[in-house]
Amino acid sequence: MSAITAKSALALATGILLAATLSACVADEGGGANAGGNTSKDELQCGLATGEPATGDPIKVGAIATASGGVDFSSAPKAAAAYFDCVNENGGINGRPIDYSYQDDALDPTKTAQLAAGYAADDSVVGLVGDATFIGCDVANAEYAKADLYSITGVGVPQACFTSSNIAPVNAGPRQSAIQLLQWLEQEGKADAVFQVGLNTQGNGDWVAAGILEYAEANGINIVGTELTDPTETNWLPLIQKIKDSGATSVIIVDPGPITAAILAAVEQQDARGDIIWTCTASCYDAQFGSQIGAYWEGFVANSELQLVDADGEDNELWKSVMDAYAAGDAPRDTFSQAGFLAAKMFTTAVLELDPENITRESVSQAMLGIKNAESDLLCRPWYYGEADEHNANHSTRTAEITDGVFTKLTDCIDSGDPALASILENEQSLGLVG
Amino acid sequence: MILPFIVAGLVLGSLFALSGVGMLVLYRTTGVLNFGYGALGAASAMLAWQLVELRLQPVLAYAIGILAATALSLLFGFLAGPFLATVNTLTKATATLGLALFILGIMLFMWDDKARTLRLPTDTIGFSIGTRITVTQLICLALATAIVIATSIYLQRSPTGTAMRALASDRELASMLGIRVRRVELLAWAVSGALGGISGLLLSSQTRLEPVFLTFIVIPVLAAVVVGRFRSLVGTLVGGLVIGVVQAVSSAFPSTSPFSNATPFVVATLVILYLQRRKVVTIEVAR
Amino acid sequence: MTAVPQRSSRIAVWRAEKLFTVRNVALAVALIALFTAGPLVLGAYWTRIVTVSMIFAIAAAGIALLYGRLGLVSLGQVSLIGVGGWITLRVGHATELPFELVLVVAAIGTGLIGVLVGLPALRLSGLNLAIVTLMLAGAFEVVFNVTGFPNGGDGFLGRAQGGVLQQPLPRPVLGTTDPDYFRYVLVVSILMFLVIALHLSNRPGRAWAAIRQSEAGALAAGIGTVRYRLWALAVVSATTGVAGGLLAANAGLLDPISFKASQSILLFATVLIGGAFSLLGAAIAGFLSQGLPPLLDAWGVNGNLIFVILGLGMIQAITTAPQGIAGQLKGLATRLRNRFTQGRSR
Amino acid sequence: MSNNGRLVIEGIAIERGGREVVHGVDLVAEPGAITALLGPNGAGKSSLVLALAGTIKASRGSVRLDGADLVGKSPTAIRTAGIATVPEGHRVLKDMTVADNLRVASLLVPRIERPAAVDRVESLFEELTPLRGRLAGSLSGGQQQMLAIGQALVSQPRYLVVDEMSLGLAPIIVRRLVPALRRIAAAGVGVILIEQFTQVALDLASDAYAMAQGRVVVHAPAAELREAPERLEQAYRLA
Repeated sequence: MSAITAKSALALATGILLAATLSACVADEGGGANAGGNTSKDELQCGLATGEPATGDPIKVGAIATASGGVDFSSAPKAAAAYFDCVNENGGINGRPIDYSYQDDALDPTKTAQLAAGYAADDSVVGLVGDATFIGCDVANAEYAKADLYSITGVGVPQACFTSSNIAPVNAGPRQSAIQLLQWLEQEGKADAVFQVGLNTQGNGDWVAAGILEYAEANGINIVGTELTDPTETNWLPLIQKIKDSGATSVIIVDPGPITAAILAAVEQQDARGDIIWTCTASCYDAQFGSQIGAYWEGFVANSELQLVDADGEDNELWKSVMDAYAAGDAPRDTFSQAGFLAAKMFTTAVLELDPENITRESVSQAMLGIKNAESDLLCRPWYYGEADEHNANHSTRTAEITDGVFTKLTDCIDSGDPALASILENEQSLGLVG
Repeated sequence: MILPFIVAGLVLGSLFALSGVGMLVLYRTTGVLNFGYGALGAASAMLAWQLVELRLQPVLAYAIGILAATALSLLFGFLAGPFLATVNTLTKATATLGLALFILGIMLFMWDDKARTLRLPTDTIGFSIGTRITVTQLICLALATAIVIATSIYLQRSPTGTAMRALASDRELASMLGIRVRRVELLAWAVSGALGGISGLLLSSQTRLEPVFLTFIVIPVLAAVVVGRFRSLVGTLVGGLVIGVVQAVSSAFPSTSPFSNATPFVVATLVILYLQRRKVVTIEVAR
Repeated sequence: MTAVPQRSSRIAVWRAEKLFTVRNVALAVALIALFTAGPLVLGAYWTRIVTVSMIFAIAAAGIALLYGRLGLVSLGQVSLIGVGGWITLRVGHATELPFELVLVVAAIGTGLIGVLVGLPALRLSGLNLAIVTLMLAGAFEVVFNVTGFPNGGDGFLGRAQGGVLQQPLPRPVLGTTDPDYFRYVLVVSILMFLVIALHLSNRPGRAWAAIRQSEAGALAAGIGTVRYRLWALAVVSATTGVAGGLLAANAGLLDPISFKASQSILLFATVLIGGAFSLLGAAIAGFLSQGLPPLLDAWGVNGNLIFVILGLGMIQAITTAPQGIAGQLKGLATRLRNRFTQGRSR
Repeated sequence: MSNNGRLVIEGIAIERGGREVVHGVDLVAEPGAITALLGPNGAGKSSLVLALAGTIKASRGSVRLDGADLVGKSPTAIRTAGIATVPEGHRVLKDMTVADNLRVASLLVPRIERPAAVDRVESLFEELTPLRGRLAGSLSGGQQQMLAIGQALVSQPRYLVVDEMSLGLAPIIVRRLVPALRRIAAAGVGVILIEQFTQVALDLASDAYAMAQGRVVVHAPAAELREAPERLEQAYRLA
């Protein structure tokens, strides 16, 4: 009865296992697509681009992001923070640095409301930039509206983020992203029988699904199936079976990246890809996604709500270089990071117009609301804020496909055909926010 | 077409059973029902994934993952064992909730929630018999069955296994008979940790590689142990397989599909209530 | 339970002759101060956090009652908060009843469900009950995900879907603003604590203590163990249902994500750490579960480390400090008082 | 100081539940002889047995065998040193088979000697041989007692401590056990027989001790007490 023999037996077994499978080599993945910039730290054109650190009285800016609790959307505020750091190294807001930090709501709407109330009550917070919340835009907006506080949100996910008076997201949102995939399928003549997959979450998955159905109905597209699953689902067989049975020719997946990856893995395991065109919304558009899902998914299509990460262009280059210089090496280089960066950049531009001695919540709010016609090569169409009860300025997106494990451009901008956007489009024209 | 569901259910069920056997060996030997068991498996899977990402030889990474789970389990047994020996089973189990939270916190701190999949080289090799079966699935089924059988034989035949059974039967008497209680217990912690590590790796490839999810997979695993009435290895194997198959098959029909994930909970609750039907009171004996 | 010393069910606070002790007067003064000045001192952010902490303290008091007084481990209490919240939202949207009445309905409804669930579970004790409640927490997680929470829509589930905006439930008339709602929750929490304290200091409390001491002894003394356990479960479920109602009205909406089985385990851990043998412990537990994470945030500590802290704290509480933080505070108070009186007598 | 292989207990005191229940007991057992330890219920006999086995720790005093003090040693170490204890209530590993029960007990013996050790026990208690495959919990009380004594003997002890051997067993079974104990002692093993009822023990023993209220109240040759049983009654009453 000696533990030592048992332990050595274990070691021996491990050793045998090792030796037996040592022939399985490390797969050569080519290192994924690392979206690196080409500008050195000293030459970054952030804010005033003076090269002098700002030393004045700090300007407090906050954000709320869902960073823990099951999903991590913190790439947006991380990018915003990187850009603000760069601005502070380059003269700040006419000499005043931006004191930026974000809070994690842990995917709990109660906590979102708490954090929003905290920002609303803290008069020194002049504005919110680069938020990324998976929940709770409605409860947060109620607090902001009372306190005249505005947010240039990086990433909004649920419907409420796009129907709020004080929240204006830079991203297009899952509904636009999904509808535009459908439009792309339509253009390509592949929208004969479409199956949509999403999350069964209130004000989010059901809202997107309804959008697809509305667009499909308006344009005579046959949606052969809608499957909304539990966020904790792990058994994808029923889904795959339903997709097979439905005779779908294309599939639109509207799930967070990790869940999409799990679905794709299950499809691969069943070898059920077939001739179906598989697509997903911008939530899986990440530089590493291609290498995550593997070679089986060559030709997989994703929507990108902003410019592709490896594209050229002034702002895209600045974003990549700022990330290289000021963000952690493992901070994601994805659409949402671009959105956070752009939110920070547009905020900086607007606030730089203000008298540095008179930067208050009131003046900043006015400056933010006044943003219109903001052009960027990251966007398809100019972005704007404007006083309104709904904000969805970004409604034109791009499509990419995986080639050699990396997302490459498939189409340039497609304007959204979501019927629910009518009032937004009308506002754009009547208020002169674009064009 | 129900066959793919049955196959998937068998695979998942066999993994529940494999985990369950690890929990059972520990419970029978030490009286500790380890709620932190899922967290051990999760730690093993996450660590292995990280090492593979760092371009380590995958097999070595898996081995290190399993060893890490073994070491963690052993460490907890070493540190907490003397205390646990003095309290009743409920307090023992409650203490392991602390272990679960601790490991989970460390994992969440180290790994955020990015798109991750633990790809085993065997995932893409497969064949079709009405439905596609991958080599990984075969390995899961074969390994689970083999380990259950091997553990049964080990407990039945080997001196240490006999000592473990003696401890499970009557701890005080076993110690009077000269069994080195502490050493046997630590061995049980190690064996259980290793089984947890193996099943964590396989579970993460068959379900999802996510610390919280893998940590709380201990709940359906517990259900398998309950079906085994906290004593029978074969019962646990059967329990795991039945739970896995019922869950998968019920997911095939639209009317039951949304609730299929509740299968383990329902099965376990029914079994516990059935087993307790005649007892009004269970008197806990401090071991 | 060998690890936990037995304590009598006496709660001195609620005996008429002892009502005006120094301690109680101090407690009353502290609560009145919290009521009047709390929101001002705390500021908007912390007012909301403390509001939610008080709500969870009610649920924590239920867990503490079951664990500390009856030796029962229930790992599904957060699910019961969800049940209370569901009923509140459903009834609140469907009727024009004042919120207080809705809370009563939620209390009764949750109490009933708690008893229904508990009825078979009462035959169990120890480990089996812990497992069954954990399984039920898992099952409730699935059910909540399937049904969602009512948000002003139609049908039995009361759930608006597909691009229709969800309607938040209005707050009670007496607590529309955050500071007012803070006071509202404070009063309701005190009421719930009183309900539990009154039970403890009267016949049920004595019966529970007897049952915990010895099941057989209690039976021999003519105490209907099943009846009294059922009563404990009803009280705990009803108060937890009220907590759910308060949580629902706090933001007006609830999300299934807040009621995972893991949350129940976390709350149980905080009760062990706070102290399962006193209401002070429950109050501390409420703060640990809801106030500690933002506090860590404020100190710049990663929010995920809360699991590590609670895990270690729980192990520590089980092994060396069964009375939890509350017990340690009380010990400290006693030592200080002894030192003080000794110093004076010298 | 070797004491010629005697087991010498000196001044053993034991606390249980914060209360001292044994207050300094002295006892000497000879190899190859049977020593009786008598006393009424609650005299502290069983506590002494558990302390001898190492499952509870004596608060003071010593237990010496060949000069080594065994107080505070683990049960395994005590067993290895040659003292095997049979706890009261014919306790066996109920959900294991008879064969497994003996096998567990033999684990302390070097691997090659195990089968022989088990064979010796089976030749002493031949009734057990056909029951090898049965679960120990399904045996009769007498069979369980044989198995329990057998488990102790498998480890080839120098001293065998049997607590309440005859309690709860039919006289016919006790009569079966008596010669077995004699044979064990004749083989050179020192036996300490703890009994509440005196008849059997005094018949078997050469030397006898009686305990009451945690103390030794009588120490005399067994034959003397056999002649004058009233001495025990008196001693108990005085204590």
